[in-house]
Amino acid sequence: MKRSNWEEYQKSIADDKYYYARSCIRQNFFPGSEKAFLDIMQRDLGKEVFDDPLHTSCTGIGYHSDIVPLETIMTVVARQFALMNEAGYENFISSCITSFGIYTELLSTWEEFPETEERTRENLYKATGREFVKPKNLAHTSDIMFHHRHAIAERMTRPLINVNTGEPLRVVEHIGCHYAKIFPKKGIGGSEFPYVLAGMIEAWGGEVVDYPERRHCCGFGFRNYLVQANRGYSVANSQKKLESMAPYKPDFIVCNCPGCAMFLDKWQYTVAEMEGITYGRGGRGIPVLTYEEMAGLVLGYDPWKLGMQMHQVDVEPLLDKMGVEYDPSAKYLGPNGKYIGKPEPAIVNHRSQRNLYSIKL
Amino acid sequence: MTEKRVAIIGGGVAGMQMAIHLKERGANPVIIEREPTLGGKVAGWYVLFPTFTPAEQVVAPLKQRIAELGIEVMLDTTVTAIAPTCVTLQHGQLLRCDAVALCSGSTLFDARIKEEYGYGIYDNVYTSADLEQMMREGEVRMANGERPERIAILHCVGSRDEKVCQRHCSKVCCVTGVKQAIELKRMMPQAEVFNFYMDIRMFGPGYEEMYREAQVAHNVHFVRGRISEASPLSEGRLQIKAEDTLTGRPLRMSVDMLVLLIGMRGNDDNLPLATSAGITLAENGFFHPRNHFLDNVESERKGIFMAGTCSSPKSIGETLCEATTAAERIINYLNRSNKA
Amino acid sequence: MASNFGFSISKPRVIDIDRNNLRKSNEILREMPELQSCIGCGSCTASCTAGNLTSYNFRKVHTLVRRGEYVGAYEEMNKCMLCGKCRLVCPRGINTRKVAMLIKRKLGDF
Amino acid sequence: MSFYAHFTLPFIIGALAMFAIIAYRYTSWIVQLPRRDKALLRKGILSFATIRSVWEVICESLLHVKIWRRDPRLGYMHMSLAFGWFLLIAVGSVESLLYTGTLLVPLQGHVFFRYFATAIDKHIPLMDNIMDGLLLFVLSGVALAWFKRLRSRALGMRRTTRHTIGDRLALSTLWFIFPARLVAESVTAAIYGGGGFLTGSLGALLGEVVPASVLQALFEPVWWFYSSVLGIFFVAMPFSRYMHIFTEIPLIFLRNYRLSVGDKRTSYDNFQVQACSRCGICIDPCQLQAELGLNDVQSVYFLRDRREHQLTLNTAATCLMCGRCSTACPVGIDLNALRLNSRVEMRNTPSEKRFVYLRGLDRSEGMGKVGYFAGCMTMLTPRTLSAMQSIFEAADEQVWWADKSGGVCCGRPLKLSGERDSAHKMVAYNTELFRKHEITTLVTSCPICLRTFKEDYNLEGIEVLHHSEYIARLISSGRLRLRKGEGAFVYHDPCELGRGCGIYDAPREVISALGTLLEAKHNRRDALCCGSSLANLSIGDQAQLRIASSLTQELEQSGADTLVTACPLCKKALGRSAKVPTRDLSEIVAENIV
Repeated sequence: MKRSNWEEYQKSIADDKYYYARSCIRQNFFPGSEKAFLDIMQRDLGKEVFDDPLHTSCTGIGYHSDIVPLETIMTVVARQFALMNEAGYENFISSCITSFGIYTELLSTWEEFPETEERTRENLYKATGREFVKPKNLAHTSDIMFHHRHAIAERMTRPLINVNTGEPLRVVEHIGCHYAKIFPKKGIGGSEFPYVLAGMIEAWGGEVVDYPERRHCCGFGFRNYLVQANRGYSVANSQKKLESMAPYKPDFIVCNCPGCAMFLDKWQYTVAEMEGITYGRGGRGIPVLTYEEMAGLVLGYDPWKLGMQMHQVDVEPLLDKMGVEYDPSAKYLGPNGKYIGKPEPAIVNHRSQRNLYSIKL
Repeated sequence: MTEKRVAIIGGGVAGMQMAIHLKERGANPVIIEREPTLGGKVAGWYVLFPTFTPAEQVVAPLKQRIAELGIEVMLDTTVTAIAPTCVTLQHGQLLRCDAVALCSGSTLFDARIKEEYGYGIYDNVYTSADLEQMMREGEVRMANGERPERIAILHCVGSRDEKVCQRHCSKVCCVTGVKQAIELKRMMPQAEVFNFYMDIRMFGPGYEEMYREAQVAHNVHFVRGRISEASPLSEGRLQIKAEDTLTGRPLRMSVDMLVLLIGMRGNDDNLPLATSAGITLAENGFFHPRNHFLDNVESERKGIFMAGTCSSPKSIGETLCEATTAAERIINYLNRSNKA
Repeated sequence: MASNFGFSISKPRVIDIDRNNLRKSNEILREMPELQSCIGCGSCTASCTAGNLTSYNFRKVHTLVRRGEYVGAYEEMNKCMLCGKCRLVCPRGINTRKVAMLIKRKLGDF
Repeated sequence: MSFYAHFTLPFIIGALAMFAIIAYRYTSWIVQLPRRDKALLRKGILSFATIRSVWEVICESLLHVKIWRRDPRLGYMHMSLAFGWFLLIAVGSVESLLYTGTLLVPLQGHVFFRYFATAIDKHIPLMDNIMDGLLLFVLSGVALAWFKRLRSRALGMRRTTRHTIGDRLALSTLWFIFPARLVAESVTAAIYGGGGFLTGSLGALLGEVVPASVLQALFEPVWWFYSSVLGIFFVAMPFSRYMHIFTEIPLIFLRNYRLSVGDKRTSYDNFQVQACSRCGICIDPCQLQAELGLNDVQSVYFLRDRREHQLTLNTAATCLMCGRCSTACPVGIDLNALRLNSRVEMRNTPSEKRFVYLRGLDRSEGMGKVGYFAGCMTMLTPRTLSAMQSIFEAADEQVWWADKSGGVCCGRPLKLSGERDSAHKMVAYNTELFRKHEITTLVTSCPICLRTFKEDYNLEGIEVLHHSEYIARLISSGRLRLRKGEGAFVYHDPCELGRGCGIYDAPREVISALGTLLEAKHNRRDALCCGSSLANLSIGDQAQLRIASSLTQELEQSGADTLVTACPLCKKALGRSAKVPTRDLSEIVAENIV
């Protein structure tokens, strides 16, 4: 494939001094990832990232579920910007694709319809007495990681290479719809040839696997998964992606978006339970990593410190391939040494296996 | 009459046909061609619908006649401005004349703009023009040199598509798609050919019959629905998605080769030429005639004529016919201005 | 499988040409190549006696069968009364009654 | 005296084998008859039907009157072989009685009498001449048969049937039987004298030309040859088309006892199938042969394939079931019914789950004791529908419209395609609908519906009429007055209406009340099919068009200014290629109501 198209989609990314906005989902499901981001940026790369305890959810999930009205979310977002201003930052970075989409959408809305920005200012002032200045630079945290990928590569101790074969690991990436499908120009590589994760994978020695449903939605869909009866549709989308990637035998999936990482991981357990199908090797699922976990691993972080025991698809096969040393007995122990609980595994090795979806390759 | 000079812009089949007629009627035509050879788009084609006549059988006799009549031809020459009595060439040279004929043809749509089809990105995505070239070279092969077993042909790439500013129908792609499907089946009877179409527009004599032949005699599958995207599979194969609108269901399949039937668009220099001549362009970027009925080969300005696909997508037969008509009109015009 | 999740996974509606077994479809087309000349005008369905009384859509059923989607096609075709009106109106001159009988034969009868 | 010689063995064995096989077959077929048919058989056997059957056997099995009517030359050929041979046997017994004075002459004694007569010193020249005359009669038939093989057209037939190997054996031996007899008897006469005008004269000639020693040496072999040819023929016969020689006889009886071919195969079908003489008369009237050149689907081939258990779906399906072959068949085999039950056997499937959507459906409108069932196809000829409406209004008839806004098919198309069980669903549905609305008369514009209403529905108490009959009745009862004009109409008999239901006169009466009635070259029982028959399950559109075009041409040759028919399918078919207007009978009636 002649792949240089991503180069048409570039954006400016600030080098340092970031105001950090967290993700609701990640704080609950992958808290290690956000911690890893801060550690990598601050400790490994020496960047200044401000993790403000005052900031809140962007309310994007509520917004996309028709619970939070547009005016409300605009006010909430304006407050985040005001907090950033008050903290003395101008580069706003978001740890969540939904939030990134929201921030991008609202900034564009304000640009197209200045009167809405004015109203938001009034609302914010009435509600909190704060005023705001729009960020000078808005980026997703993966953009930052992409931006510094070569710096990370320099400090890399465990490249994305199978230590047994010396071959690059085969990695499937999923950028999340709201990263570039709403505003393709705001995502590196656009929506058709996303490069933000691919760039990291390539920089760190892995091989990006292109597969037919690469651009398909993970099925998150907000209302679709929030209503239990509709979840079958949500799972069906993940399943479609998994079926499509399975023939390429990826070593792991790396996700950009909190929801995608959660679903591609957890729906594998659901599908295994409901249909007795898994998509990885040896009756196991395909490990799903966040890009911070991927970065943490290549930089030699302890997988349990990265929170990888929270995954429903076991990551050990991947760790073994990468030659990561880990303590199996410490997997489900917290920093205080206490048992933290254990997710059901996405394994169907006690069940009969249906043949994998095999297309004519 | 002999000193009456007609500048013909473009040496495709329209320009050549017109030049021959003008010369035979006593005028002195000069063909100004941007490319290093005469023949235009047709010279790159393999065979022509609906009779599967080799394109060479149309181009070669015209070229031969041009040579026999000693018609003046300026190759590698670009026109930058026109007026009824004068044509400006690339380096500002002026060419005096008594009438100007636009036979500048059209531009094939750049399939790369429809990025989702992967032209220029995936190996086995070709345009209809690429396929003609492959057929001229004698065989249709995938990038890895193997014979394709399943080929999808997508109609309306760069036609009837607001998203790429091509509202108009390019008219001849449908029949080209059917023709190419038949050629592919003749070359490779075991291959499966799927044509994805929005409407099938078989406007000319024998076209509908050809469409039916493709369906019945060659088992070409016609699926009504536009391909939404092409994605890569291993070994250069592609997965395509469309809606089979006749069943109301999404459809997906893998193919070895995807052929894009690219449409025609107005040349980029139509606008500067029109501006220099003081004439207007049609909304779709083609030249438009003074009116579509009685003066359909004349521009809004006296002394500037047009023929062929510079004024709208056309078949080769129609183009030749227009060139003849325009020549006739030019002769009348020259005679009148002579008397005046 | 055992677990009750309170929902079931939606099955894809997509016609997957790679996954579908086209053997019967190819047999049908070999026996009646004229079926490929269908231009989807819908005259058959519009005139259909059974279609007037039910949601039976002859055009759609045979199109799906040609794409290798056989599920339910036999049952649908069995709604046909073979009255032959569709044959009389088909602008492509397809022997639609034979199509109905052929599909029934290939997909179920014998 | 002894009537035994070694050479008679082939004959005796052959004859015994043949009679045993035939007896076994007929007995088992009779035994396997369904109970209903057996009852008919018991009832019929002591009735007048038996006498009528005897007469029919004489006319058809011996004299071949029907074939005579069709073509005297072909008739003579069949008669000379059948009746001539019969007389040879009958008169032969008289001959042996007169010569020996006893009736106790065994079979071979009659057949080879001239051989055994050499031991009797007695001559009855009259008898010899009669026997020679009969031999000549049969030989003339054989000669014609030979001639027919060479040039069938000369015998009024364009094509003859193709033969299987078994047939060839029987056919070849049959050809040799009588010439062999002539040679044997002539050689005998040459040596021992005697013989009539034929064998005697030939014998005398042989005596002069051929040396006596040679004749002596030939004497035994020629009789061996004659006997062997007969023996082979007898053994081959039950396995060849010549089985029809005997089978036609029980068929005539059973038919007269009113046994019939149903939509299920029974052992009676065997009599029908085996009675086919493969004369091939059915080939000529077949339009699939004449227009399309199809030459392996006609009834004679269908019966052959069915008899040989090699019937394919294609052969069974490729037929318009127009009935022209049945009309022509000299043996009166019920060809359409046989083909239909073959189709049922091949295509019928249980239909419990089908057509559940019919339950509770009623889209009829209007009130009245007269029900009008337009039929599916009539929906595509709405002029017929509106014409019928005007006719009903003019006659002041209260009408219940069964299917004005789309009804349920009559079921005949399904039946014709072999889906009997599904057809029954339609039959049950429509019957219930008619009963529910308590109609007493049912008028239909579609002969296909008409036929199934008459044949497959139990509509006791409801009179079923085609609209042509209904209109004719309105005219004769004075309820409908028509203006007689200058129009010249040629009427095309739809197959299902004419040959199917026997309605030929009603439409003609109606036309005569309107204008001039013209006839096509083929009309009434002989009328051509329009090619659109729903019984055709396989031939394509262009083929149908060819059949229709040739019919249209024939109709137009009558010089009419309008083609008239009384079937929506025929109208559509003719209209495709007609140069003059094609109208349904009802249309021209409605236009001329006073």
